[in-house]
Formats: sequence, C-alpha cells, structure tokens
Amino acid sequence: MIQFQQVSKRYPGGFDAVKNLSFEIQTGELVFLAGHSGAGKSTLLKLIAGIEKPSSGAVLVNNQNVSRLGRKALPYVRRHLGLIFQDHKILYDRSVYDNVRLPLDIVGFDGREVKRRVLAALDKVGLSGKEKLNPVALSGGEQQRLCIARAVVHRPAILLADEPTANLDRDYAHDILELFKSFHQVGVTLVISAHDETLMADYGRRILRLKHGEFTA
Amino acid sequence: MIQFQQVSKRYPGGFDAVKNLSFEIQTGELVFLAGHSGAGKSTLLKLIAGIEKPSSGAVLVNNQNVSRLGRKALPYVRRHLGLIFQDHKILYDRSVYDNVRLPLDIVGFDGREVKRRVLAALDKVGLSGKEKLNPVALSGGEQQRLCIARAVVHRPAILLADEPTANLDRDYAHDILELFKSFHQVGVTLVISAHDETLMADYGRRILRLKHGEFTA
Amino acid sequence: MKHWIRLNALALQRTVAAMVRHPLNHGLNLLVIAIAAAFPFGFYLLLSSVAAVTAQLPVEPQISVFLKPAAGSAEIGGIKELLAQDERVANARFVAKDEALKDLQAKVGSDDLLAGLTENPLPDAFLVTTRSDASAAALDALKTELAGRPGVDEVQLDSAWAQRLERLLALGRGLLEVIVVLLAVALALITGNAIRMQILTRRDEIEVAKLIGATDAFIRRPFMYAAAVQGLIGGLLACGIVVTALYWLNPAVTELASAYGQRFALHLPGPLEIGAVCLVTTLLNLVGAWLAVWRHLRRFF
Amino acid sequence: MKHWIRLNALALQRTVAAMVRHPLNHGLNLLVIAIAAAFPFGFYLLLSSVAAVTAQLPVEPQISVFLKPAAGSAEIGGIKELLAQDERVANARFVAKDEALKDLQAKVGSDDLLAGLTENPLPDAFLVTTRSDASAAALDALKTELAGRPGVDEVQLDSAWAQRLERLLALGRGLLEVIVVLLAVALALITGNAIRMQILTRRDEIEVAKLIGATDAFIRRPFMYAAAVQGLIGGLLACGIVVTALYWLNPAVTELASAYGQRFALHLPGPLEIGAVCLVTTLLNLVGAWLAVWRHLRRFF
Ligand SMILES: Nc1ncnc2c1ncn2[C@@H]1O[C@H](COP(=O)(O)OP(=O)(O)OP(=O)(O)O)[C@@H](O)[C@H]1O
Ligand SMILES: Nc1ncnc2c1ncn2[C@@H]1O[C@H](COP(=O)(O)OP(=O)(O)OP(=O)(O)O)[C@@H](O)[C@H]1O
Ligand SMILES: [Mg+2]
Ligand SMILES: [Mg+2]
Repeated sequence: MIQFQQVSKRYPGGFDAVKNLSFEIQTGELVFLAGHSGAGKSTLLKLIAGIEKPSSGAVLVNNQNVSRLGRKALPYVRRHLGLIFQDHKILYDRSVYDNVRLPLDIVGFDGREVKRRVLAALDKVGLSGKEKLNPVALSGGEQQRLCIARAVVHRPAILLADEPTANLDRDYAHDILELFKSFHQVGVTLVISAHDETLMADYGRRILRLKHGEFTA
Repeated sequence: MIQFQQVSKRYPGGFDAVKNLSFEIQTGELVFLAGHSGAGKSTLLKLIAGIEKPSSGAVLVNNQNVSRLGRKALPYVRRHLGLIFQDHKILYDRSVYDNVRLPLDIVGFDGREVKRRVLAALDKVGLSGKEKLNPVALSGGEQQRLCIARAVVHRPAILLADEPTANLDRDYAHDILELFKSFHQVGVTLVISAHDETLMADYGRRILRLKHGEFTA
Repeated sequence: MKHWIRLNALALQRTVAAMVRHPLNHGLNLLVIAIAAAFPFGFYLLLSSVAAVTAQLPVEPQISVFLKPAAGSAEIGGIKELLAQDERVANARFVAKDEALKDLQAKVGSDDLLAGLTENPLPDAFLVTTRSDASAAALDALKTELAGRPGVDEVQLDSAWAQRLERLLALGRGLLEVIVVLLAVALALITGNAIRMQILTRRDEIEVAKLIGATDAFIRRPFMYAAAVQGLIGGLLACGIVVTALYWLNPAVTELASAYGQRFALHLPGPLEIGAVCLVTTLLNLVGAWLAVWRHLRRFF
Repeated sequence: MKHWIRLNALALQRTVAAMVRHPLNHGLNLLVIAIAAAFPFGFYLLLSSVAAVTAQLPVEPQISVFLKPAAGSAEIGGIKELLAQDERVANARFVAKDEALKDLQAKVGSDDLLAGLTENPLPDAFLVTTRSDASAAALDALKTELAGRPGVDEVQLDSAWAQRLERLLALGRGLLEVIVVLLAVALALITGNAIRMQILTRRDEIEVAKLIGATDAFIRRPFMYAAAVQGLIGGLLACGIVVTALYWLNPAVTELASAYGQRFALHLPGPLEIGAVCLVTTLLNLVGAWLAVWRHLRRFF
C-alpha cells in the first residue's frame, strides 16, 4: 500500500529531516510512528500525502509515485487518504458540522448522504450534539476529536494521524485508539505518530522508531 | 496573587464550563491544573488573563478585578502575564526571532536589550540556532517550545501555561518542567494545565483537579 | 455531469449566501466597481451624443459659390445643371439669401448684432458638398471652373470648419481613450483586490481543501461565481448611475442647447449598451478572480 | 516620550519595509488611489481654466445701442456723454461698424458666408455694460430713454449671452460636484479596502498582540502610518497623472482654441493645489484606516 524507496528529505535550509528511509506498509496494517520531537515523524507523513516532495528516492502509494504526480492527479490520490494534522487546521469561520462535511463536499456527495455520514462521524468521536457549535467553542481535546471526525468521514482507505492524542487525557486517548482499531478491523491502513510510547505498547503493533530522521531498532 | 471568588462561566450556548469556583494562588506558587478534556482548564486560565469574562463572581489578579477592567487598563495587566496557548497562536509570517520579540516590542524595549533577551529565551527552550527560521520549518514540539520562549521573554510575574507539554516527548517535557521550576525558584507564579498526571506527580506540587467545571478532591 | 452541476449549484448558492451575510462589505465593493465603470460609460455616451449631432454637419470639403446680386434665374439654372452633372460633386444645394440670413442669425446666437440691418446684405449661394474621395487638385479645378461661370461672384473652398470639428472630435476620442484605459486599469485592480480580499478571508479554507484532495477547479469555482455576480451587479449599478446622472443633466443640457438654437439631448443607454457594459465588467471581474486565485494556488501542491 | 518616539519610528520603519517587500500589491493599490483622485482633480482644473476665460467675458447685463447710418458725430457725442454720466451704466464702449464686422467674422469662424458681402451692412453701435446691481426696471427705463435719443435706431437689452454662460458654468460645477462626490466615495472605499486587506493579512498578529498586552494605539499605529504613506504617495501620483494628461492635451486644446480665435490653455496645478490634493487623499486614507482598525478591534477585549 505504502512503499518508501531510499527516501531522503532535505528542507530548503539544508536540514535533513528524513535520511534514506526504505520500508513498506501492507494494506490493512496499523503502524505506529515513534520518535523524539523533531525526529521526522510529521515529515514522513507529509511525504506519504504528497504535501512534501522527497529530495531523493520514491514514495509509492497504491503503486503510484506520489512525488511524480502533477497538480491534476494529486487531488484524486489524496481523496483516498484521511489526514489528521498536528496543528489541526480547523476552520473557525464555520460550524463543527461544516468542518466535518468538507471532504464530502470536495468529492460531491449529495445532501442526505452528507448529513448521515457527518453525524455518524461526530458520534464516533463523542461530539454528537455539538455539531452546530463553532469550533472556538470546543476545548482543545474536543478540537482534536473534530479533526479525527473530519479525517474519517469519507471512509478513506489510508488514515495518516499525526499525534492524534496529544491533547487528550488517557481515557479519551484510549477511546480514540479503540476507534482507530475498529478502522483497522474493517481493513483501513493506518499510520499513527505519537510521542507517548506507553500508548503504543498497550496495542502491541508494529512500531517504526525514528531518531534524527533514521530508523532505530 | 490570583484569587477566584465564586466564579462561574456560562458560554453563550448555555454551557457552564466553570461552576462556582473559589480558590487562591499565592505569589510564587507553582500550581498544576488537571482534568479530563473539556473539564474547564483552558477556561479557567482564560478567566485569569481576562480573555473571557466570568458570568458571575470576581477574578482578582494582583488585587485588581480583571473582569471589571476596561479596554485601556487590561493591556497593562496582561504585560505582567506570560501566556502559553493551547493552540499556540504562532505567527507564520515572520521568523522565530520576530515571534519571540513580540512581547518586547509591545512594551517598547530598545534594540540591544531585545536581542539579548530573545536569544536567551530561545536558548532556554533549546531553539538556539533556529531563530532565523520560519515557524513552519519547526516540528510540532519545536513550535511548542517557541511558544514557551515567547511567554517568558519579558520575564512575567505570572506564567499561565495551557498544556505546554502536549506535543512533547517525555524527555523534552521534563526539560520544560525543569525550566518552569527554575522560574518558580526565582519567584514567578505559575499555573500549568496538563492532562498527563504522571508528569505532575514527579513534581509533587499543589494540584487543582477539575471535573465538569468543579473541583474534585 | 449531475455531480458537476451539483458542485456548481452549491458554489453559486454559497456565493449568494456570503453576499447576503456581509451586505456592507459586498455592497461597498459593488459601489466602487460601479463608480469605476460608470465614468468611461458616461463619457462614451456623451461623446456618442455629440458625434450624432456633428454627423449632421458637413464633414466633407465644401465649396461655397456666391452669386452676383444681379444673377438671373437662367444663370442660376445653368450652374445648377452643371453641378448636378459634375462627378466630383456629391451634393449641391441652393441657398437663397433670406435663408442664409436666418442661418447666420442662428449661428451668432440671437439677433443682437444683426438687428441693426436694414436690408439683407447676403448674396444667393450654392453650397456644394464634394465627394470625400475627390483629390485636392480636382477640387481646385472645379473651383476655377465655377468661378468662370457667368453670374458667379466668388467661389470659396472651405474645409476649415470640417477640419475643426474633426479635431474636436478627435480630441474627445483621445480623452475617452485615456479615461477608458485609466479606469479599466482601476476597475481590473479593484475587482482583483475584492477577490484577493475574499481569498485572504478564506485562505485557511483553501489550504485545508487543497490538502484533503480538492482540485484547483473546485477551489476556483466559488471565487469565479462571486466575481461574475459582482461584475454583473456592478455593471448594472454603473448603468443605473449613468442613467440617473443623464436624467439629472438632460433638462439643463437641452435648455442650454435650445438657447443656442440646437436640438440636443444626451442619449440614454440602450439595452445593447447596458449589456455590453455588464459583459465587460463581468469579464474583467472573472479575469481578475482567475489571476488572484491562480497566484494564490501556485503556493500549494 | 523617548519610548513613544521609538514605538512610532519602529512602526513607520516596518510600514516602509512592508511596502518594499510587496511592491506589486502596494503599487497597484497606490495606482487605484491615484486614478480615483486624478479624475475630480483634473476636472476641477479644467473647470477653473474655463472659468478663468469666461471671467473676461461680460457677465453683467449688456445694452446694445444701434445708431442710424445717418447719425452724425454730434449725436454720437451726445449719447456718449449721456452714458458717461448715467449712474446705471458701468461702462460704455463705442463700436464702429468696421470693428463690428471683424467681430462678427471672428464669431462665425471664418469669412465664408460674409465673403460675399460687397459692403459693410452693420451699423455703428454703443455696447453698454450696466452695473450688476441695477434693477431690471431701472434697465428698462434706461432702454426707453436711450431709444428716444436722436440718431438711435434701435436699443437691445441683452443678457441672454451672460445667462447662457452662467448656465454652462453652473452645469459644469454641478457635474464637478457629482464627480467629486462619486469619486470621494470611491476613494474612501478603496483606501478603506486597502487597509482592510492589510488587517486581514495581519489578523493573527493583531489577535496575538492584543492577547499579550498590546494597547489599541499600538495596534492601530502601523496601519495609520501605512495609510498616511499610501495617501501621500497616491495624491502625488494623482497629480502626476493629471499633469501628464494636461501636457498631452494642452497642445491640442491650444490649437483648437486658436482656430476659434481664442487664447486658451488648461492650467497646470500649482504647488498649493498639489498640496491640497495630497492633504485630502492622506486624510481620507487616515479616516478609512481608523474606521477599518476600529471595526476590527471591537471584536477583542
Ligand atoms: N518546512 C521546513 N523547512 C525546514 N525545516 C523543516 C521544515 N519542516 C520541518 N523541518 C525540520 O525538520 C525536522 C523534523 O521535523 P518534523 O516536523 O518531521 O518532526 P516531528 O518528528 O514531527 O517532531 P514533533 O514531534 O515535534 O512534531 C525538524 O527539526 C524541523 O526543524
Ligand atoms: N467559546 C466557547 N463557547 C461555548 N462553549 C465553549 C467555549 N469555549 C469552551 N467551551 C466549552 O466549555 C467546555 C470546557 O472547555 P475548556 O476549553 O475549558 O476545556 P479544557 O479543560 O481546556 O479541555 P481540553 O483538555 O480538551 O483542552 C468545553 O466542553 C467546551 O465545549
Ligand atoms: Mg510533528
Ligand atoms: Mg484546553
């Protein structure tokens, strides 16, 4: 599903965030991404989504070389992804409901289907009843759950989550990880970054450990 | 230093985020604020900074009733505070250096002093050498440390930190808490919210535990 | 196809909703666009009104043939026949001296100075309009020929009047060009600015949409609709301003013109002209929007 | 105080730096402001040029006294004396018939139609300008009195010409008012928009600054400087546009006027007028900026 072939990423300043990484993630796998702050976790996820282009090597998603795709083709690849950003990227000029419906609008779902899916997604993350609020009225943790709802509402084949539990207390974090597990069980491929290894340990899945842009054992 | 007198906060939607809280924080205290997501931690910190006004009761900072201060007076109170926001509020249109200097510009420090203080603050949070970068070039954890640098650069008497370690791995989190401890030692009053109680336990200070807007034992 | 229509309907619906939600900001923008469009349009109408009047005036070189007071009807008839046959002549008109006096009075503006005249001092004359393609040499030959006829007192080749009018109109057209260029630039910039402002207020939305799989067309669509609506309403408002101004000006202009013995009023714009103005403002807006969105989208993958 | 100066110097310095950093955006804004300001200014100069010419023309009611061809020098002298003494008369000028013919020829534009004249058909005349404060009844009495004098053929009370000119000028002034109002509105909106756009690009900065203790004055300062600089440069550019346009128009206008026997050129703006334009654009910009910042700041505590 996702394949890195000797991928390096050097940012404009000259800093190598990711160094010569090669690995493969199978369809339906659940992979954790661990590492210290600045290890390159976000960079790796951005490379998968085509938000950053590798300086060398190739990133394949569904056997398509993401880094080679043009402006026209890239959006259609991204529609198969669900992205949870570390900095949330919530839109504060519209309601919770309208934030979550965005991926459906882009694809062009019709009205009734949109409503059904959005409410279902909000329910899954424990935000039902808050759909009419403005996101500023949500607490930090609620905002993080809103991001998760937006990432899963269009039922993506791949879910990339960048520190989805950073702002959540342990109970909620476990709820969210259980939710991710349920996605895993219906065949979604998941890559989840987190700095809290204790959470990952509880789930005992494959863990990719990054240190200064390289894998450690 | 900080005094809550039967403070309640009802948000426009009718939700009571904080219910009838009374407590006092002495000058030079280090207080942790714990509680589940949505418990009212951020609301409590915003009430101290005058960003939200209480629906009833009084919030006193330095014996001034913050909720009664007008547009003219409030800025001068805020200059004694250092604020770390849960959503960072970093400015992406300027360098790391210019982000950190903002509080000094507002007060009107002169050039050399500005430079000295900014570099010292960046050094304290482990960002020296990155001052010329744009904040987008920082990882999530680095951005969080940038926020801390901005909050302490003007040496506030009170530091209000909303989940300052959410995006940090354990090692960095401890470094930051050590930094806060050093502020505590020079007499700064600190209120730090966090959902990770294990961190607080390590430091064994006073902990205010919130649950649905009320204190629990 | 159905999907594409739904996407477009949604975009249009949101555009209108946004306008209704922020009536002040959008209204002010529309007003600026309308004002910028009203000026060249109004000036164009003014010029075309004047041009319509001057079209009735001779623009081709004219020859005045003044007859001797003693010229009899036989001589006059001879000249008339000659002029009717000559291929260099487009049109010849006999102006009796009474008619000439009336013309002169109208030209001078009132009967002030001529009131002292006891008898008509003007001669009978032929006013000959030559073909506009006749060469200067041919006209000179015609002049000499006419001067030799019996009963003719003097022949004048007169193209000064025509030249002056031409110059005046050319000046007006030059001015129109300057105004049109200046205000077209201003209009493009203003509409571009309005769209840039909308982009700024929605830059987060654009970024997120791009990141989660929106095509450039999807992002561009609402801005294009906003621009089209803005251009159309702006154009209509511009026409409204112009029509109001003309209604307000016309009585004064008519009165003034009639004082000079002219029947003249400024044209009101016809549906074709209104359509053209709306088309131009809409197109300018669309171009501005396209450029603004393009400039913004370039930054993202 | 020193502190205040430092804050202001910093704000100004950043304003200029921002302009230099985004020359295109700021340049385009300046151009729009300049164009909007250039129109009323140019039209005002045009009108004041015309007004200067018309000031030389008689605006007071005029009486024309046409003499009989047979009137002798004694009779003429008598009338002259009478007119010199009459207190209703501001000025009386004797126009010999040769002079009158020359005037008429100049008015008609060329010697076309008059060329056929064998002798001067015009009478001698007095052109009498009355005091502008004389009542209509007094003028009528004067007219009757003059008509009774020996040697006088006809007396005409003529204020039509003056009225017409007055009307033309009034029309021009009315038009100027409309243009000034329209473009002042446009200018205020455009500058307000420019500032609103700057606010939008810096809304995050404003929010953060407000949260960490900036006063409203601190936040407003850079926008006010930007507005002032923008207004000043916009005003200067507007003057530049107008001067260029006048330089370009003036030869044609002069040539045209001289063809009609008039000496006339459009005034170039003086330093005082340029200063006034810059002052107005700067003030308008400052007001627009103040309003835009105020509207934005209201949202925050
Ligand atoms: N756009 C950029 N330009 C330059 N350097 C960058 C850019 N983005 C990231 N970096 C650098 O690359 C390194 C890795 O960044 P990345 O965001 O991948 O870290 P991370 O593992 O996600 O850390 P965190 O846990 O703090 O989010 C960091 O040191 C950062 O400074
Ligand atoms: N502006 C607002 N309008 C309406 N409701 C609000 C507003 N801000 C917060 N709330 C509500 O108040 C409750 C408490 O919010 P608060 O941000 O204080 O929680 P928190 O303890 O900081 O949670 P977290 O750990 O998730 O950040 C939440 O349920 C939230 O929905
Ligand atoms: Mg990261
Ligand atoms: Mg919070």
